[in-house]
Amino acid sequence: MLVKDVICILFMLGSFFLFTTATLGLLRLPDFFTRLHATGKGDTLAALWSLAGLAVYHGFTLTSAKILFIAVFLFLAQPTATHAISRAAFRCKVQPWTLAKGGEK
Amino acid sequence: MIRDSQDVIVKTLSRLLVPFMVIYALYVIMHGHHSPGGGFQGGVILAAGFVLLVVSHGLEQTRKRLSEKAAGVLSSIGVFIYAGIGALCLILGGNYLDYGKLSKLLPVVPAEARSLGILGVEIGVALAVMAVMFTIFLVIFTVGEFQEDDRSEK
Amino acid sequence: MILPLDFILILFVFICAVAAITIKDLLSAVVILGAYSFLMCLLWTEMAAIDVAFTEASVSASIGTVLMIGCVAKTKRRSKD
Amino acid sequence: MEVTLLLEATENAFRIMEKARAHALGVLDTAVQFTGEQTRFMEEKRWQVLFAGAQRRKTRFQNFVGTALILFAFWMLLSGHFDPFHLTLGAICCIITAYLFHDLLFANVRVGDMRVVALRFLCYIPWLIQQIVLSNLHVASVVLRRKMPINPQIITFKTKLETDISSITLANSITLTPGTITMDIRDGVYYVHALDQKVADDLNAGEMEDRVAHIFMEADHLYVEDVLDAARIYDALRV
Amino acid sequence: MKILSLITAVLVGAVLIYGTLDMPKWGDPHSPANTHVSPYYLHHSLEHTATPNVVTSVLADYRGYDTLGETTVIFTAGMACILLLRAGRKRRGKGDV
Amino acid sequence: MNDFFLILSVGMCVLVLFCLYRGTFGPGVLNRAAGISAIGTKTLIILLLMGVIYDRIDMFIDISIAYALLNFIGTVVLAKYIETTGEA
Repeated sequence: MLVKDVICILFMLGSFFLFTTATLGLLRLPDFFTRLHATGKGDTLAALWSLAGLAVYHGFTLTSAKILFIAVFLFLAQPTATHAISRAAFRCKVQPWTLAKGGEK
Repeated sequence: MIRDSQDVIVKTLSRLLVPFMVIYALYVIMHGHHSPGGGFQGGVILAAGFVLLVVSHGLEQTRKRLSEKAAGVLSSIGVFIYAGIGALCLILGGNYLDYGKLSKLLPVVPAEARSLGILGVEIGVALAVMAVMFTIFLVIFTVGEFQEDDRSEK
Repeated sequence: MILPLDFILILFVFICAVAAITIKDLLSAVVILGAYSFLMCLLWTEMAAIDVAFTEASVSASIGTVLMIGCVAKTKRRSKD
Repeated sequence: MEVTLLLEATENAFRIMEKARAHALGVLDTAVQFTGEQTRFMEEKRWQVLFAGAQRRKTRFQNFVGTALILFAFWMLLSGHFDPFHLTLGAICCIITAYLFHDLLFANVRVGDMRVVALRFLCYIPWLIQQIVLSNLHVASVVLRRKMPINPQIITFKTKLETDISSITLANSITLTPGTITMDIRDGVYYVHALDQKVADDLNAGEMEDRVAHIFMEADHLYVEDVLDAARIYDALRV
Repeated sequence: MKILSLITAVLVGAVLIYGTLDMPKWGDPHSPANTHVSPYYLHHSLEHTATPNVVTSVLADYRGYDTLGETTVIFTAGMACILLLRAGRKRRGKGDV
Repeated sequence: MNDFFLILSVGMCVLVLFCLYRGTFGPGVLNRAAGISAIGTKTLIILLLMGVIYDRIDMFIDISIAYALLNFIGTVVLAKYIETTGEA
């Protein structure tokens, strides 16, 4: 068992945990905007961690540089997609769930 | 949909992302020999870059780079490149699309000539696919827009 | 070929296909078709057909969805049956 | 290396042109001493117009070269084949792409020292990643509780950032960090959806905004060196 | 009507699945597709075309006619789209746009 | 190590199932789009994991870059359509 394998396994397990919580949030949270909180953040960081783990596992080559570029693109694109769709919902006057109106979806 | 987006974030992000998307598409086209990909996939990604430009920056900004007329001409040129390479092989004394005969024109061995012929064909396919996809997108999204313009004029 | 992934992905593709044809809202059907194409791409990759997977990815992730949204925009949003 | 060489070359050419202009103006000065003020003014005007055109062409050329070099670096990273054939293909592709999109990558960039901006941005990233990790743990802890302690609300605040690149950096950072999503930007007013009361209070302190302003050198009029100082002075100014 | 179409779809699907039972197994080295032309292409592709990716060499070189036809089909589809969808605009008297 | 990646990708597929629930049954288009974008990210990671399992990650990485670049177009176009028509 090499050191890089251990690092890779740790990164992967962490990212899997984050993916699980993001999915749980997607299922459990009450309305659309709060669900976006779960997916928009959790998936981005989880993807970053798994990409880092794979880059460590693969070693220092051009391919791992490409993997890091995927991470850069994800970090640019994922928040923008989240923002675009939440803005569409906001402009369409989708009512956000609040504690006062609790219970109704 | 053809008008430019009012959103600063989407606009800026697509401004930063479109050149990389286009260079990636060109990479996919040119490196069909060594990695997955080729003319069709690269052409589609190229068209996607232009679509993103239309959606974020509007039709006017895109027309400066690739107008509808140019897209129509490019789609014909793509098919022409493909068929023209085949016909060139026919003229040089081989069968249709037998790229090995291109080595009479180029200073390489026949195997290399076939590789180059494949590259030329891929470029033709990519141009045709890109232009056709972009044209279909524009045609679908402008059909209703012009009707609205008519109504507003009356 | 990885057998467990194969069965799981086929199940998902089946779910997506059934959902896409039974749903009333056509825009939602287009969105679900996007998920169908993702899973289809995974299926191709899993069978080691990389070029086909690449075609599926590039076509359906960008142009396919956009053109279908355009068709929904130019026709009606709700399906009758 | 090549970047600096090319930029230096354009700079040199520009300086030579400027010298020539000064020389010509001196010659003109002696020549029109006898012909009155009016013609001299006209000549000056024409030179200025010519000069502005040259300036625009110079910036366009610099944008073209910068875009082409960045794209070529990206191409080398993607390609992995360093034989002359593939490098030539890459150069051709980069020139075509840079010709098509030369005004996209560098639009609305403030004239400033790019190296300092890049360095500060690199220093900003670890802080951002730390914040993102905290945010994810926060969301995870919210989701894993049996009764989720959420109190969603929409808060608005006005920003002092001017260029669009800095405002999107702020917006994306807000989207990525604890419990907040940027929903809309209208005329510099941010509409932010917050998951929790505490998170909303944190956002109103405005530390992130100061950091972003510090990166893109938009807090220069505050005359501060340190980020924390900037935060304090900005708070003092706001109240 | 819905029931009828469902029954038709299920019947056709059942027939198709029955048809696939007779096919060779996935990746079977003794199936006809894997014994005649495939080994030839796999062995000689690199020396014939100097292209490491066999898929590309098969698509664009050995089966070049197919790809030419494919490109022509796409081109024709684009032209058909332009002709069909642009026709409505001219009728409304805005031919100069 | 291969077994670990295999188990991880199967687990990721199970997560895809939960996202698919939100994608198919979620009320309204917006919830569906959120679920589908979550599926997109997971797909990207599963692709890379499969690349490691088949030991040809240099081949599979191109598809992943394509997804990272293109995944965003569909969401942006959908958002713009919803915004222009005004019905969620």
